[in-house]
Amino acid sequence: MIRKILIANRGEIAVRIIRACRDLSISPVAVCSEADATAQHVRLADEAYLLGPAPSAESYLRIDKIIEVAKASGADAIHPGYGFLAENAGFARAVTAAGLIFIGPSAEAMDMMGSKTSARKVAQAAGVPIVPGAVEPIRSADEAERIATEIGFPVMLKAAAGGGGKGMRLVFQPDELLPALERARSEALSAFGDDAVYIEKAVEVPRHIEIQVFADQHGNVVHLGERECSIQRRHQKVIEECPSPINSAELRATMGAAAVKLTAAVSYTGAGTIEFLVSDVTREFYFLEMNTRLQVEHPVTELVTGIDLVREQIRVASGAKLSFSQDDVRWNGHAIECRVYAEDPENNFLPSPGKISYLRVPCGPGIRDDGGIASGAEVSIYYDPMISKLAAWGRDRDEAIDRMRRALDEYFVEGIKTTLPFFREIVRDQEFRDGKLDTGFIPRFNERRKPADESEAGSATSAIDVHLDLALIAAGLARVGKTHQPAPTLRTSKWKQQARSAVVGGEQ
Amino acid sequence: MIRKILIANRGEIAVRIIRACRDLSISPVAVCSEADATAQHVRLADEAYLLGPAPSAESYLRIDKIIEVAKASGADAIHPGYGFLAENAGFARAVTAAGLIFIGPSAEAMDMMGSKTSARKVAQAAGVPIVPGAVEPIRSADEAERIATEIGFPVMLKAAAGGGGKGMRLVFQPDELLPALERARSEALSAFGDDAVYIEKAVEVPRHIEIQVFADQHGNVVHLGERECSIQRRHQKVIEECPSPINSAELRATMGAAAVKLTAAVSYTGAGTIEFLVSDVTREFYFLEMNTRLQVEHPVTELVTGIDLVREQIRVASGAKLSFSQDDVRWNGHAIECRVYAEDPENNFLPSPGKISYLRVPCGPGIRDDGGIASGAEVSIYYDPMISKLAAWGRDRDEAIDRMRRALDEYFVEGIKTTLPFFREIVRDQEFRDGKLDTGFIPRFNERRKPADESEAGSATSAIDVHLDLALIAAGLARVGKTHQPAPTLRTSKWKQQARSAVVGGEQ
Amino acid sequence: MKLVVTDHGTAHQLEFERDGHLVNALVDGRAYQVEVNPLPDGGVLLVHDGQVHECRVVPTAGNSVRVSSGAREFEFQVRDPRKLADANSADGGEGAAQLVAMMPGKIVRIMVEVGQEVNAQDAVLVVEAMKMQNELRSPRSGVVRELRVATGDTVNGGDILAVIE
Amino acid sequence: MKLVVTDHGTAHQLEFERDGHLVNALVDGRAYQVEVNPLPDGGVLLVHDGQVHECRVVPTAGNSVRVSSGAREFEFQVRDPRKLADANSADGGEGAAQLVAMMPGKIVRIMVEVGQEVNAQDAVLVVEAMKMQNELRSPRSGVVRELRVATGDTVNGGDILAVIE
Repeated sequence: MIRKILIANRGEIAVRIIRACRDLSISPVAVCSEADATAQHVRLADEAYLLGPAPSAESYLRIDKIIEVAKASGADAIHPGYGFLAENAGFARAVTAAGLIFIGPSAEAMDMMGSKTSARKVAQAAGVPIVPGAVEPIRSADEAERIATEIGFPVMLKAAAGGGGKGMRLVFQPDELLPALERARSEALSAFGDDAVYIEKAVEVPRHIEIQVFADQHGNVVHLGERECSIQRRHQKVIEECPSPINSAELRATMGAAAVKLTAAVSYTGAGTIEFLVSDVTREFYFLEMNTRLQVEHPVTELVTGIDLVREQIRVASGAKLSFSQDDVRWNGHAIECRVYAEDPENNFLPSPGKISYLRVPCGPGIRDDGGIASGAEVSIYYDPMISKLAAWGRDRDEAIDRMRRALDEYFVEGIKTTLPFFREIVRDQEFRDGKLDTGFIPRFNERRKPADESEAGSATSAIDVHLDLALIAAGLARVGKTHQPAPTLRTSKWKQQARSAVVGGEQ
Repeated sequence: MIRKILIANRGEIAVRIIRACRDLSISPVAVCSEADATAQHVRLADEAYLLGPAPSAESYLRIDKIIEVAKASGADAIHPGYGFLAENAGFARAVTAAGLIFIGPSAEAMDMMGSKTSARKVAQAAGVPIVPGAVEPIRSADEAERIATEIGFPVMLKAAAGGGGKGMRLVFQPDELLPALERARSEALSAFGDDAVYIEKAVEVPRHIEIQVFADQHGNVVHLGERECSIQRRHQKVIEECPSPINSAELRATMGAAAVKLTAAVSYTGAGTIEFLVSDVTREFYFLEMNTRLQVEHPVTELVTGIDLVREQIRVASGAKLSFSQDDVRWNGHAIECRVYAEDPENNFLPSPGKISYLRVPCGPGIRDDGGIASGAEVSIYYDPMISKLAAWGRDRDEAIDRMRRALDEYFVEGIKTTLPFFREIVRDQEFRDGKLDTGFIPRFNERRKPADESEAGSATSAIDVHLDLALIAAGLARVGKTHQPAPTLRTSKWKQQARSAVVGGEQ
Repeated sequence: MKLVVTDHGTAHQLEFERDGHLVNALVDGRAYQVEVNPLPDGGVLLVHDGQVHECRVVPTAGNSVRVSSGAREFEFQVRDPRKLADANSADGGEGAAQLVAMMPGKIVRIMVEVGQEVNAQDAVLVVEAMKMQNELRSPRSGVVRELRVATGDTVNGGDILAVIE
Repeated sequence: MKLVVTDHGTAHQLEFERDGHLVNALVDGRAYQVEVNPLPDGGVLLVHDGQVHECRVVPTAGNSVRVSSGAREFEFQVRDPRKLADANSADGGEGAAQLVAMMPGKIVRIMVEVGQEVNAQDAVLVVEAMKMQNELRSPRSGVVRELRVATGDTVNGGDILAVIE
């Protein structure tokens, strides 16, 4: 019986886990760094404890402090969220050794599946196809050159310990290989504390499709279908969907069966994700890696299957059987998620930390926003720049896109730059609406976008842009506003006259 | 083809309709009173026009002005929302006469079903059971006394023109009849501009269950299942659910068939709701009335069926066929809605208008909030005190209640009193969780509540209420705060010490 | 700092010292060490012994404040015993019972006349706001001494509508 | 009031008179009559010919402002022609190209030395923020005149990191 859970994370995922705790009448305990003393996850928790200064290494990655706090506060279990310590088998071991429940798979399963190289061996043994390449981390520059020549360029360098695009590099030519390797190792070390990098053949025009799996401690293993994650930038997912626009029940069943086989092979428990590369031409799929944790994009699966993955994680960790069987899983409608980042899309997606001076979060039918930040709060330079995940559900993909477009337009984040304008363009893009998704989508989209921008700028000189003119007036008013106090009442007769004259004017 | 819709309403329902317009790439036009110049529905619209001063009779009920604005702005259609002119056949006629599309049923269908007395005749003719009583409005005090004696007390007085509990009175004894009649007429006149009141037998221990119907202009009529609306206060719904906790597929099919028969009998088009009284003992049902418009509580049906009722209304009004057949309608999971009112539950639910100084709207899995107000805005004395509809969906009723409880606790409305604390108690009430709902629920709940309050107050003297003590400290700090500026940084080493000492202290 | 904070008639003795973000407080003799962090969107986060309390304090009338702490709400009167003004404003005159409008609205009916005798709970007048009619009843038995409104008047919350003695 | 508002290099002449909630404006000679209503949660609602524009203006640096109007965003420089200070702050020195940090972060690598010749788009240094490494490239061909940072330094957005001449 779990009565109190310490959440070893921050931001939107900590808030998400707090909500699941509340649903189950479990008391949530937050931890925070000095930069997060008034963060949303602290405000929504029952208890909160400081771990240390802002840098992750001194706070959210401090295994010793986290376990100390968990024991002191009387927590029964620890939920690691994603990122930080979520895929750290040492953490899972330390939690268990302290007599607490780790809400995730066993350290042994994490050891086997957490490292991509070892996971590839498991897949090979289970007969699940993998992308050609080496399964061991690269030990030397010579070895890197040898393997790359063997499997042929282009090749992909990947951090053995991590995901999320960090420590990942696509290399087209031999002379780019060694600099790329150095950069990949440096990023991997900084992100995961481990510079091991491996090499594999880069599949061209691939789709990234992943399967959500779930297993309990009683031997039940099921899959919850796929998520299409092909829209990536810097190897980082930016839009995810469930189902994939391919929407083939047969492919889902085949990939799902392969994912279940792998999951069962390592006696996995809890929520996990098996990532595949799928050829858009042949529909062949290759095992890429397993994420042994809750996935960022889990809401799209929740919206379509109706199953609360975090609630189920907690139930399974407390020893309960899965609350559903494979036959109970139904895919209803379509869901899309946009990851809203504090990045400037007009400036090569440079991080844009700072204070959010005004925030309007969209609501209404089919919309779910998983945020971790309040109006007035600071987006810190120390952590991932994701500020929220905006998800839309519809009866079909078109309706989901319609609703996403509306919600993106309703969303207001002032004070920092965000990727919202970028998403507003994508959901209006014909190729996106047609579901023609592969990992080359964003580069192609950026190509299409450029001429459109120029023609827009050109047309602005001929046609009058009233929006621009009104924005110019607003800027002028704000300048004067420093010395001018607007009248407090909104009910002037002048407004009335103006509105009436607008009506009358329109009639002529 | 509808390109622009004028929304003849305000508040959350105007916002809801604007969102549906956005989804369909239709331009939404708002109208407003002087009190609503910066209201949320104005801010979210493409265009906005002033109708007149704050009182409804001078603004939102001004048929002439609304049609003038619609024509001047180039709107193709008018959506009336609910309340105001939504069930005014004269308005529907005027809209059509102006060459615009009225998004709702024909004036003829409204004439037949809009008046409760005439609707009862239609039901009688169609063989749908009705509650015993007169089908004509009462013409005199003598007549009222004669009919009441005939059918026997208790009797119910109801406004012929309206709904929502206005102009409605339950009368237990003969000597209460005439004063109640006067009050009912006065309220009916004020709310609907029509003082016609009729009388019917009050069915004891009844459930209020309604069926959502939908019809297109091509003769297709379907139902979308029931909504349980038994939890009422002052004859006004406060919590609605889909499905009813009775959750009988057979009862749904029988009531649905009766509702479809009635809908077809008047060549109804668009969205409508057939209200029934259902005996909790015999499961017999009686036709009460038809609401010839979108219902306040439509979100629970949307959450469970996945069908966007407002989008469908617009499609059907533009001549399209229904986008689904009866067989396509599936009921998935369970949804509950709480109507959040600006009323003081500790003070006999007196209206509590005023400025909302701080607003935190809940989000997260399974939560949908349909609001019409922003932080800093004023809840006006001129209109209905509903500030939002909070809905929760779950795989089953228990999960929906768990999520509703969490969302209610997350909701923050400062500056005015709301019914949120009342709902927080209801979702924790055992009788509610057991689904024992009838129109007597609230009075019984209030009875159970009183002794609980007293015992809580009593125990406060023995056990220490840390929450109270901390609130006392907060009040003291606020008093001092007037002369004290808190330090701007949150990263003091003292906080660190404090948090650390809390951790260490807990270990001993 | 010493204050008396009254919660529904129960007076609590509050004493506290503020030192940056740390506050040492005594509530009826119970000691608390509380970390105080102002929130970026208003309100204050109190952390005591690890427990999180998000509090918002809104002044209502006179010395009265409404405090919300998470999902709980409190109504207090805060008095500084050293200040005379605080002590006096605690309650109004108590000789006669006043019928006060609880909210803004319009007087739609008056059931009594000046000089008329009324019993406690007798209906005195009806106020309409937000389309609901609310009957105001006499708080006590007595004689209607004053009627300060007429049918059709618009009133504000807090207005005295009638005096019953 | 007369102002010059520059949008990505294009200067617009803005002239307006405010009369309570009504503003009469000329933008490059185009006349607008605009109703101006401040919003309760910040920002302003402009209604022109019935069309609604919810605008928020945030100062960024110097005379620069960011204006969001619905889902559109603009960056302007606002100058009052009568004020000298405005004219001068429009642009910095233009003799040398400066490499400016676009965001706060940490310098993790420097690829050039003072005195070294670089081509436009050559990598100069790498800044890490939010766990992403970003390579800053030279805006022009020339010689590295100054390097104001060293590996391991923490920088703020707007800091000049290097000067290339």
